[in-house]
Amino acid sequence: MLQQFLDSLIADGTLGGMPRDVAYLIGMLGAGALVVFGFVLNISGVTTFVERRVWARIQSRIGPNRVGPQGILQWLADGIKLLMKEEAIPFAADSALFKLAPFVVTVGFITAFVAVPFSSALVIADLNLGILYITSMTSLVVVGIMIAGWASNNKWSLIGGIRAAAQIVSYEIPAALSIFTVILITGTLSMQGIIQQQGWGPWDWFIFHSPFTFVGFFITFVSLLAEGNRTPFDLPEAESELVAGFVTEYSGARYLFFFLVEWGNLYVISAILVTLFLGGWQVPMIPGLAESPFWLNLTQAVTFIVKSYAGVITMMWIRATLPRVRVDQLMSTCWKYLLPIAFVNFMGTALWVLIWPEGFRFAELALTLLGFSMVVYFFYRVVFHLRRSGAELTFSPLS
Amino acid sequence: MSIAGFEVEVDRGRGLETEEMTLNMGPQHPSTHGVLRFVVKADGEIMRRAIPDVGYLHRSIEKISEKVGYHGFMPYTDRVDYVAAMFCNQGWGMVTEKLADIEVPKRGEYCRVIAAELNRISSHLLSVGTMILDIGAITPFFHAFREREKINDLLEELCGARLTYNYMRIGGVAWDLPPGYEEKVLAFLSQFDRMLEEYDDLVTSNKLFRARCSGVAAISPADAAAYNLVGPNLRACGVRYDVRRDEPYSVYPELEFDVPVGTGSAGAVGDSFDRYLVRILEIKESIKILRQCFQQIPDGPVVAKVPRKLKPPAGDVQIRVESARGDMSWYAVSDGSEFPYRCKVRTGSFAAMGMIEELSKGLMLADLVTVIASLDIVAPEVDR
Amino acid sequence: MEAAEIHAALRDKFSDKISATDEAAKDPSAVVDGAAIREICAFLRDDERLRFDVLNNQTGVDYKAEGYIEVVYHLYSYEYRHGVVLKARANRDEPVLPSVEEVWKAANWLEREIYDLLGVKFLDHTDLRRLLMPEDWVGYPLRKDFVEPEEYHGISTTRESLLR
Amino acid sequence: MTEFSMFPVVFYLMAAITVGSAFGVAFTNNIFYSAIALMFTLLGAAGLYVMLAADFVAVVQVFVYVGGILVLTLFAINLTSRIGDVSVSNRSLGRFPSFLVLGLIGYSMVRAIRTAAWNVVEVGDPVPTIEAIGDAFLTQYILPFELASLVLLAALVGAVVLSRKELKEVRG
Repeated sequence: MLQQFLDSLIADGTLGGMPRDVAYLIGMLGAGALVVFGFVLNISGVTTFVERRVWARIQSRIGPNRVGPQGILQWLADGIKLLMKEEAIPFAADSALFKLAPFVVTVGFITAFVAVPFSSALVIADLNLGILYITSMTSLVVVGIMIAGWASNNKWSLIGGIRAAAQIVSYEIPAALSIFTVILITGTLSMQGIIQQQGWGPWDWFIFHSPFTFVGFFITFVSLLAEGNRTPFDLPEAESELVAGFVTEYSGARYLFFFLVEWGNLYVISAILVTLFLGGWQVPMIPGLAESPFWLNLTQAVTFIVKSYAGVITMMWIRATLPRVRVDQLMSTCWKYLLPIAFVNFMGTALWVLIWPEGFRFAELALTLLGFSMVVYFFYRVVFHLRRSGAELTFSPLS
Repeated sequence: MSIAGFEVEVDRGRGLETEEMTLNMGPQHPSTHGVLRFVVKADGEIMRRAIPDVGYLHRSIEKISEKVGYHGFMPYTDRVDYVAAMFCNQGWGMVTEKLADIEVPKRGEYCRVIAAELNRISSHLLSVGTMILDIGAITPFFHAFREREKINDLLEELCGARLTYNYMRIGGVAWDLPPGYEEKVLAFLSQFDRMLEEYDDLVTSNKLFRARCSGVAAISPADAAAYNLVGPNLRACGVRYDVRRDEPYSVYPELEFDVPVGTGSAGAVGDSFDRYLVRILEIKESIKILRQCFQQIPDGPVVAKVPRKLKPPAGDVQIRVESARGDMSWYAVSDGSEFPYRCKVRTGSFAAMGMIEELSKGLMLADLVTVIASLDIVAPEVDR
Repeated sequence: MEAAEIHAALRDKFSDKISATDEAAKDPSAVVDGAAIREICAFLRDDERLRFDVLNNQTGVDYKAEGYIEVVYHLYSYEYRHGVVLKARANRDEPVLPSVEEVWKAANWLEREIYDLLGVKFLDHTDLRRLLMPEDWVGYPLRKDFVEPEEYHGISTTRESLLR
Repeated sequence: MTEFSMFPVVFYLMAAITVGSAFGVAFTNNIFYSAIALMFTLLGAAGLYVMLAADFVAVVQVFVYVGGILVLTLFAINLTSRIGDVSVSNRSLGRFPSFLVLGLIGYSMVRAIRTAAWNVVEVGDPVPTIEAIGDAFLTQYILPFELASLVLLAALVGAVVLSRKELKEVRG
């Protein structure tokens, strides 16, 4: 699309005698900037706002509600405030690397966005290595974190960086193994290809494809939580132990970058999960929808974003509820439990695909039923607890 | 060296020399509960020891007592332990009354107990809430503080202050209970009872919370006695000792309550989880005490006639109060003048703080905050 | 056990080390020879009938007029639920007492505090440093003749009264 | 005016990044800087792979070398003693032997470049290579592939044996 547009510009001479490749380069950079500033950063920002409001409700507070209607612009205000702030670089820090670290982190995060699909057409680049590309690019984030931890010349930051490295390197293995179970089924690494092989109904999603993918979904979820440094695995920045871990010495815009990545990563994690296991942007084919590409893509994008944000909110909920694990518990969870289970899953899925290459309808329906009854039971328990305690859900200080 | 319950032999023969890292934790650290400082000698994530460095909040309260007179010292006692100021009030009141042979009217004693037990609940809520926060869960902290706010409202109605109450006087309390106070407190208690159960479900049965606390810094009863660990920390080690029951003062002999002790339900007896659980159980006992107080409280004056210029006869006395942080020991010397000759308060946190260096050996770095929080250390109480 | 009985038990064992006992006071106490305080404490802790397993409080009091610093030991027994008060006196000019740290670990910090605020030196204490005051502080604040220095590291210790 | 192509520009840029940061790895005094420079070397090499239409190799290069090996290297460096001081230096040892080795390798490489019969192919559009790689591994090259996995397994077991610590239960 972009290429055609640029070609047409060159053809009618608007760009003068600019060489074709240079025009492409400028066009790509422009489009990239548009995507980054118009979309990626906004997703991070909005996610911070959503998190604060969701937390506030969970903790019977109100949350930010002053900037814009219902405080919806709070994230912009925060961002502008942080950009305006003076940046303090510690005298003893290694200033070159200290300045470099946030950008390494941000590059790792933004380049991962390239392969995240939003609808059948809305994807920056449908790489045929999609999922592998995303996992490899997010691994740049940890390098940035380690640089930040070391360059701050602060022992708390250093410990934070070391913890981040140990944690992410360990959890990458079960995460990758569980992702590969899905790839065994699809036979493609492309994000769009994976989604296309699922259907709109839950029984066509890969989470309910076989018992192994059902377990694999939870392993992926836990491992990606750990890779994204989210509670209960937020050890690298554990504010009650390590002050703020690797971001202790950062301030102003560089601090902002770290947190953009942190919250943006929430979305990337959800998007990966939704793509792999939860049917991606698949929508039911209502007659007439397929004829209009605009409406089709819109419904698909809305479906995808709603599903992803359901994941994001689940992660916020977890963060608001659970305490943090200790380092030894973190490692034993990964190596003693997740990794062996992930291996069994991998082998099991391989066998399953060998026996039923087209999927086994009965198992899919039964697992769907199981999944739904789990959700229903969960909500039943929540309501039961609320009834029993007669909890006051809101706190009115004036009463 | 021991890691997570396993004895680990580190092979040092093949040149795997490790170096101790010295970490400076505090004075401004998010989880040191006030201005505390630890010098942590760590081997990676494992602590060799954590050396406490206190004194950042030393306000010479004992020296001040020698200058301001018996009545005048009462507001200063609030600052000894601002989380549970009622007990410091009560301690100073009791030690002076013992020095000067003052009898507190019955209603005054009941008012004291009501205020003190309300304060104990709020202090335990703060302790438990911050402990959970330090371990990493955020929401239970807000829930605990929401209930604490309600107690603060009640205490504000009682004495006009939310933190430094200055409610008690030598010979009784400053004001009688305001009208309708009983209904308000009982309404709060019946609501709080149910909420407490809810928080209990949320935290006590939380697997991650248990895993973080079980077996961390378990203390034996003998060690607890040698280090003079007091209050909930002592009871968590399995020693059934409560000053309110065993060295009764005020109207506690007329009240019925249990003394909960740690049972090692999550691992070892006397570990961090037991210390947490004992506090939760004590909140329930305090609720019981409060309900009984409102049934038994007699009419009458709330404060005895005490001369404005109090000159107790020369002599020295010691009294002990079961504060929220345990046996608070007040020692006062009078020389017959209107100023105390010497006053000394030995607080619960002081004793607990002295033990941390010993407890910290071989723990993980993350466990240090668990230990500080579970021992319920309030920095100003250490330094006074 | 009552105070009189405890004092009697003490007299049986250390007849020459107990200089005075006071059973009539509000808190009965025994004044003991400072040099023997550690043996007396060890006896009180280990004796079958006494079992004082807790050092509840340890306080220093500066009696300037009498010329000594008195260190008061409040002992308690969780087993028998009884207590005793010991008082050991040290010469005010150069106060020295044996440490009871090896009897009760709690004495470590209590003695550091007394050393810090009153200047009593405890022999055989494992870590006798100032506890509350800065390490380079001069003088012992809780002594009755302590005069606050005009300034500390260039920081004035007096300020103008706002109530004028 | 001839059509200006970005292709050589990008190639030389990537090559410059790769070689320049490789010099950085070798010549900086600070071991942490060396590791960071290594990251750029690896990324530059990944870029070169992309230009050779070897997308799978490029992504795996980033995934394994940057995400795994470099992170472990940094991890090890962070655990080195006295890394807290920012001014850590790695001294150069044995310059003479290294120059000797450099000379030998340099000579043989220049010789190889000059004598090799270069098989020049037209640059085409990049095509997905992953399926071809998968097929090749499981058909034509199955024996070397399995041998390599055996070697890796042996290395894994060896690492476990080397780093094993004796565990004894403290509490009953």
